Amino acid sequence: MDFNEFFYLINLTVYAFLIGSLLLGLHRKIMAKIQLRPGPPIIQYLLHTLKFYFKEITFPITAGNPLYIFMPILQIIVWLSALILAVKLESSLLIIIGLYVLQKIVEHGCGLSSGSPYGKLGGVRSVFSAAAEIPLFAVVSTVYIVTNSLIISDIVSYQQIHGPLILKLPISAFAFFILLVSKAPNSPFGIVKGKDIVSGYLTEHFGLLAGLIYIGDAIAYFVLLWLFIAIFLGISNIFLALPFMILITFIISIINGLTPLLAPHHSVMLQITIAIVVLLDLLHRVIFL
Amino acid sequence: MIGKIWNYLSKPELVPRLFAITLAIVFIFGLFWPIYKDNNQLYPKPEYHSQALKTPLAPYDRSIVKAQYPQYLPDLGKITSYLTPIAIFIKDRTLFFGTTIVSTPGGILDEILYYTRGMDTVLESSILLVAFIIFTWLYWNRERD
Amino acid sequence: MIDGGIFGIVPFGDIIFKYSMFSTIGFVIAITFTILVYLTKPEKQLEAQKFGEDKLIDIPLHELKNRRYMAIVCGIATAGAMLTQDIFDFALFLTLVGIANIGIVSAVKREHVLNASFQYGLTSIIATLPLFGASALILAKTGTLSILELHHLNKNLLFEKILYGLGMAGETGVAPYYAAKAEMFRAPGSPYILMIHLSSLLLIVRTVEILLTI
Amino acid sequence: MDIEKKVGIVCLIIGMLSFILMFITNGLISYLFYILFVPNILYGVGIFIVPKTRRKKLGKIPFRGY
Repeated sequence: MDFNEFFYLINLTVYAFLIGSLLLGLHRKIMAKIQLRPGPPIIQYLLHTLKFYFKEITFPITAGNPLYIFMPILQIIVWLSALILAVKLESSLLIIIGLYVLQKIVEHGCGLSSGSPYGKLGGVRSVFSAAAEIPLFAVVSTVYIVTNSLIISDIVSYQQIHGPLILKLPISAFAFFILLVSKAPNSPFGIVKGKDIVSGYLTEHFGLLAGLIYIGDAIAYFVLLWLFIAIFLGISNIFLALPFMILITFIISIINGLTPLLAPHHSVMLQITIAIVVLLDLLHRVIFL
Repeated sequence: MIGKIWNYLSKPELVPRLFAITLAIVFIFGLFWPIYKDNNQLYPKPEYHSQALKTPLAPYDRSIVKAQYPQYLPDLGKITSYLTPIAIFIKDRTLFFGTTIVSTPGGILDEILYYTRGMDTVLESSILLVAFIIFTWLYWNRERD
Repeated sequence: MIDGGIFGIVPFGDIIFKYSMFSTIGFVIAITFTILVYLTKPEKQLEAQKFGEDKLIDIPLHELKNRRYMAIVCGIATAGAMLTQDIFDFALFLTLVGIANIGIVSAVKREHVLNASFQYGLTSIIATLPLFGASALILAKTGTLSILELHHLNKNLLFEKILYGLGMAGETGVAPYYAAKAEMFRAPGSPYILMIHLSSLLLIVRTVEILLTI
Repeated sequence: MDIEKKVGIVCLIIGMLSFILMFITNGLISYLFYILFVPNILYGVGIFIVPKTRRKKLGKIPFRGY
């Protein structure tokens, strides 16, 4: 690697972080407007991250080190590698799904390594809500059957010839969209971070460690939105994708602002129902097409 | 209504039953699925009873060995025919060596070292080993609080 | 194209370990977590008492050693399952992970945890039937077990694939059957229990890759 | 020196090492060092600019009873 590439990577990372955090701020603003509140400014998420980054920190005596410290670092590692593999290298979709799966490990590890009962409950719920991945695998398989490749650049070039995949695979696109909804804050599926268990897995990660997790979350939001746009709309340029990202954030925040938080069992079972629908769609495509 | 069904389905006790029911339904569909045998097998079986009283390693004698990847073929012959000295000693004296208890994998006949699928044999025995470790630990610590 | 380029191959006779981009990343993750689990001290759980002060629960040494050993076995098996290019071998790795998962929680003396792990054990025992049955059917139908060979054969293996996927689902305790597993996670001792989840998630992704390839 | 600072120094060392190795190596390995470099440097730098904790008993976090 030379300096040019290094600066490109740094630029990409900072861009992803800024866009992700601004979109999360926008999300919060729109939700507030829906609920007839003025709401915080759009840069609020950024300010939060900076505030936490400069806060004091001690490790709780109940914590299991070094897992406790490794988890926030892992959060950034996971999403940075997803960013590089997806946006820079346009590599295999399955690898990125595997990295998304590691996000669950972060949630679980954060919750369990602190020893706090609230964190533990968040971790248990995160295990419970792992059902959200099943539609994801079905989506991957359906995309593979249609395009005959899982490399993202191939999928994008397929769509330049045959038109966007969202018209061909509406059910898969819907399932992926539900995933985006469940990843956004205050979503009906957000049982992991529900207010009934304080902050879920984030309860005992405060100060600097919380700042690191917030940075990872912003990058994660950017990467997932980019992935949706690249796979189903066929636009891989990060600047051209920006208006679509704002549009999708708008839709997601309207959904999140109008729906209540589901009970844990119901949230999981609803996702399983979606998974079954997508699997049936996949089976239909395998047998009849 | 739908919430009640969802609540009912999420009990831990129900999990094995649910799984078994799913499996049964899939197996019923499997009855209508064409199942046949391809004649070009990588691991051919000799005719039944064709080896009896002709070779001491009766059911285990693998005289025909094909390799999955032809580029590794030269190494196959040496390792498949490996027997320990004790095994050779017994083999020379009886025709029924292959059917005795000592010849099972892990016994004297060293199928463990046969090269083509060696990794499988290691794994099978380690699964058994792990199961025994769990059992012994539970047995030794059954009185402890 | 699924896995994004091959780096190298380690042959063990008919069974081949392949380093592609996908499997290398999975392998590195599994090994990293195994080392981390070996290094980490377990957390201490704080339990509310009915009378008096809260109690800090520590994991005693004899229990810790057994569980750590099981967690390491689980990690190594996961790392192996990432690389192997043989269907039967992969099924064996899955079974090893399944039994090591039960071993991790079997040392905990709590009734609901043991009950949940018993249910999970039953499921994983049932799941060996479709898993090995599917690999036997594939062997009979195509005459080979190697994934690299099956990739070129282009036979219709839909039913076998569904069976294989079901077997994986039972063995790793995947989503519709997660309820028993979530109960298991209430046991104290974070890094070991983390290993259960990590192994099952990685194996699911790997199974999807295999099912798409063959 | 408390444990937070110790971990910070370790992270700084890992970050610096991967910063150097990033420019020596090529291809995918250099990306690996890049993704190791960013979070480690973030933590390592961050731990030395956060204010010193003003808690009376270090490590006794404020949930139930502590």
